[in-house]
Amino acid sequence: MDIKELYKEIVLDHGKNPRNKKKCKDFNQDAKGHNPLCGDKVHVFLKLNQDKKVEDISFEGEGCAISMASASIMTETIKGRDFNVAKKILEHFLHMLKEGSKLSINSLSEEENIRMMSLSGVKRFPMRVKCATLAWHTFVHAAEGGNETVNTEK
Amino acid sequence: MDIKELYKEIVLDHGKNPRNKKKCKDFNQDAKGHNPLCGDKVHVFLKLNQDKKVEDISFEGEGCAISMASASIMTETIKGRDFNVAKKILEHFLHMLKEGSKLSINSLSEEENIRMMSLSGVKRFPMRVKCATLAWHTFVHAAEGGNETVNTEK
Amino acid sequence: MDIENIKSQFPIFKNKINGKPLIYLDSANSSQKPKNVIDRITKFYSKEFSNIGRSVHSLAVTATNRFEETRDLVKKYINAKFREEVIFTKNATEAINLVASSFGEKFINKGDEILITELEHHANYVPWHFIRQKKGAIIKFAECNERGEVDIDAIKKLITNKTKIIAITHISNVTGAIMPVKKIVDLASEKEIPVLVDGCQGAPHLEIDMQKLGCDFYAISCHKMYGPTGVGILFAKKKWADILPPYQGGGGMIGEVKKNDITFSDSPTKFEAGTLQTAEVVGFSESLKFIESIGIKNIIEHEKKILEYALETIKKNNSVNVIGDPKKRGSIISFTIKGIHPHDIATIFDEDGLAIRAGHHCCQILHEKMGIPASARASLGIYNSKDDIDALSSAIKKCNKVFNN
Amino acid sequence: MDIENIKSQFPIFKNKINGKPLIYLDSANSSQKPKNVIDRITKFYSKEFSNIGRSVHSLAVTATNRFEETRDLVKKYINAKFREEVIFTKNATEAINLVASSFGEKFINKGDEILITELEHHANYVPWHFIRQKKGAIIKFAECNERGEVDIDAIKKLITNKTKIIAITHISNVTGAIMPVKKIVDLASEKEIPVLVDGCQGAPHLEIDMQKLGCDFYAISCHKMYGPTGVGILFAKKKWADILPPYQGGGGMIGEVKKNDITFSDSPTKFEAGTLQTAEVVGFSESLKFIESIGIKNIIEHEKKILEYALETIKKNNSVNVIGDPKKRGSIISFTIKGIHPHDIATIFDEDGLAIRAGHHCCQILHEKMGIPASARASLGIYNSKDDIDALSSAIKKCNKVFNN
Ligand SMILES: Cc1ncc(COP(=O)(O)O)c(C=O)c1O
Ligand SMILES: Cc1ncc(COP(=O)(O)O)c(C=O)c1O
Repeated sequence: MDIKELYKEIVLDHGKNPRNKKKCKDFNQDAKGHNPLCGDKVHVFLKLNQDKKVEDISFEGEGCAISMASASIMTETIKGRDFNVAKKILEHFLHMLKEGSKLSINSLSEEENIRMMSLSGVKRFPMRVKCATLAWHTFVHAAEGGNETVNTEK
Repeated sequence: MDIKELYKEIVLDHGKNPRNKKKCKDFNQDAKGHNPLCGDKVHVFLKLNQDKKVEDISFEGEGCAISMASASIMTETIKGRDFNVAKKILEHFLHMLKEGSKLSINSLSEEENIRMMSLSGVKRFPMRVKCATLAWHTFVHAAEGGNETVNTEK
Repeated sequence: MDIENIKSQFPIFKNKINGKPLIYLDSANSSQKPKNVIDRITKFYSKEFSNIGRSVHSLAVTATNRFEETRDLVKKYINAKFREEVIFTKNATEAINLVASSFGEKFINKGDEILITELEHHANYVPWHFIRQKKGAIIKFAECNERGEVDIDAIKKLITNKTKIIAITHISNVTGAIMPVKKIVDLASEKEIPVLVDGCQGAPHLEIDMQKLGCDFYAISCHKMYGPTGVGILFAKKKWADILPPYQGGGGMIGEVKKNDITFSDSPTKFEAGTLQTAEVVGFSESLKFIESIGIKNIIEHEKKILEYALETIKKNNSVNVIGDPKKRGSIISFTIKGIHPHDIATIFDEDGLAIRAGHHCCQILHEKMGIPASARASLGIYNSKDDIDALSSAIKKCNKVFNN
Repeated sequence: MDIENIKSQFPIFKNKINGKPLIYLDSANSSQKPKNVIDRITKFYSKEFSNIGRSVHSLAVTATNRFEETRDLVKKYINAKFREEVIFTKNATEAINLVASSFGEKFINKGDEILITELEHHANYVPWHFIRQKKGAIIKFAECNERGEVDIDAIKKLITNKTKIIAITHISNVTGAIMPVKKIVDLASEKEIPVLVDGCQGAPHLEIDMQKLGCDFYAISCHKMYGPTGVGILFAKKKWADILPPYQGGGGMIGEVKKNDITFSDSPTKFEAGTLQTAEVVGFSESLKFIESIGIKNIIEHEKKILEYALETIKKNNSVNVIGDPKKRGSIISFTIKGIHPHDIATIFDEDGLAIRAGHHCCQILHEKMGIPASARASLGIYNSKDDIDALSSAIKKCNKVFNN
């Protein structure tokens, strides 16, 4: 197995040119996430409407390619979807990272599934799982209105 | 080698019936000694005249047979002698405990030498050396007018 | 149970002491180590060593996993609810110092009372003494009765509105008394007073279930549990682990570090500053496996049998005075022999390869209470057999012989 | 020097990492352990184990002697004047916490100043932060220059009449800068300000002579000196060891224990509460013997050669930015690669069996100053050769490849 399994084209692309990396206008909820062991940081901004639909989502932060790509892919995947659907997607995503299984989430297009699956290589790199999940946990935290910083060492 | 090498008749006798175990009258100097690891304690009382001759010496305390015997033998050996002579005797005594050598201190009678030598078995029992020397160090401390408790852990 | 087989797992017993086979009756001081524990340490250093939690490379990942797996094993073994409740320290002494310092700084003030007992080991008194000095607090000592126990009433009558914590031993390391911890916890929780249990003698010899005991803190000494030196464990209920301030500062336990302020991570990391006792903790996982391979119930049963035989045997000797007569006794018997100082006893025993402990066993308060400066103590481990007790009995007779003719 | 022979004494290098031979460039984090150290621990547990200083039996006597002999070896190795100056702790972090707590409680008051540097590891900042909080003291940070050093003037200009202690690292664990400790001590002693040196990176890589350095405190991390985990050393000048109050309370460190008061023994016992890291300390005696068998001068020379080769080699790669350019550098090189996060570097390196560290290396203040969240760090031990550096160089190229095409 090759290191390229971890750093797939899609991951590198999103790592280098993260989408939605800014403070989105009119966000009404946000949360910070921090991995104290390696210093990765994200700040997720969310515009959630009354029906809990994610009208807009963006992030700021700094970290490794995996964490930036994961945040970027997350924003692209979640924008426009219901919070409940997003949580389901996260579940599948976590399962994939843990089991290395394939993704075929019904609510996602094939392209979206493939994009998410680009991170499946993380399974073989246990120390990097936190990099891949930080943005996601921070998103949930933001949506649920938490105040404290998400800390991966919790 | 037998445990009897340590617990010679003379030692057991002095251990069970320590001589000069009391507070001697008219003492003008005293000092306490303590071995915190095993709890042995002695309190040495001294009547030292202006020429630094030990006119009287006694002790109180509690501890193992070795420490009591050593204190008892010390008082018998030192009483009536000059402090400087006593310090020389102590040097020989320490050397004996360390090297297991024979004692033949000129200033002592043959009987006194033999009595001191009854403690030579301690050499083989390093953990017990402090028991055998506590009273002696405390005596020196008393004679030199020290205030603090002699602590074998120093 | 096949004790010979169990004993054969401990390399130390292959050695001779003064030409005699080793008879080890000093496990309350520190237990011997089975081969699987020793081998685990060797393997860790030879094949897996790296500093944990800090690097991304494979060795570090493996080492971190082995370390954290041990935390999970401990959590399971003591039946803690959360892994955040299991904090590794260097020994039980540090575990108690941590609580005395972190809890004491935050919750104990001038005039407040700390309730301990006359049975306590210095490790469960000196740290509270520091807080007494710093804060102007008061330490109350629940009285020990003639049986060498502290009964629940002795504790009850000292509880006041000022009592901020109760700190008690699980098993006295001198009289062997097993304390009514559950009852004390129930009593204390009526008044919402936290209870710290010094489990040094409890953990190796009893079933340890944090849910059943219900205590707030429990301190464990791994080297008394067939484990390596250099590791202790503090169990701290999540509600305390969450709010207590950190104890030592350094790498690993921080959140964000700025020039004017510092935030900290959560438990257990918050309490584990600097490079940990990695190899020792990993080695300890094998101690738990060793204990579980025999079964703590079987260990208790075996030790009970040997203990009863020992009490019966040595009480037959009129010169022996066994200290205390607790209704429930752990694997410890302290005693004196008429006219012979405990240090002399230990030296004479040693000549026969028999290792016991003599002294005040870090319990000066208790010894003063009993009016003796020191005692001799025989304590059991899983490797002891009735033969060891017979040897003890002969050695006592030898002491009498050496001293009385 | 025959590095292959030296390397062969470290069992870990017989293992494969991801199918590749291990190349270990993470010794500043923790060094690997030679066979004699591992074997000593095994032997201690298998043939000599007992709790020390407490029992009279033969095993305890032997164990105590082995333990105290190690103290003598350390005393000699660091050229301390008195054995009371050598205190065993669980790690260097604890050593610094001990000083911050004992010295701080006694001598630091509201408005007093603690002088540290921007280079300090969290272990030499967080403990002082605790005292800052408790006492209302002030921490001043001597500035780090562009070379990644703190020069003497940066320290000089911060010294005031309120400065109570200066706490500095011997070698920065990020930039590798060797600090002018002797000069700082001379400066400080004019004003009678004690100096604590965090010697974690100094002790394994420099000649350590307490008489020449003249510092008041020196903290050592044994696991970075080819020693076991779970042991650190605090050197404390006798004048301080004598007067500082104890740090942790428990068995062994007491004089007399009464219900209303407690007296303590003298150093080092005063500072060593509870059951110590017996096996680890005894094992460390073999680390010192290992170092002495090679000779610290030879180690320094060898590491210098490799370090220079490494600097030269990796600077050739334009994508690499080496952090700091100190005039005197210890065995450490931290760097970044353009466009690639240090964690990604470490992961890619690991695929080739190359272990380095990525992160802030417990130096957030310094990283913030340099404007980077993290860096990659390669650090040397006696077992490293030019081949390892060539591997490092190829691995850097591989990173560029993975990320840039
Ligand atoms: C400069 C420096 N100080 C302090 C420490 C902490 O040492 P330890 O983890 O052994 O307590 C380290 C190593 O992590 C270090 O490099
Ligand atoms: C009851 C009790 N508490 C505390 C301790 C201290 O444990 P440690 O030395 O592991 O810190 C001991 C053992 O020495 C003990 O028996």
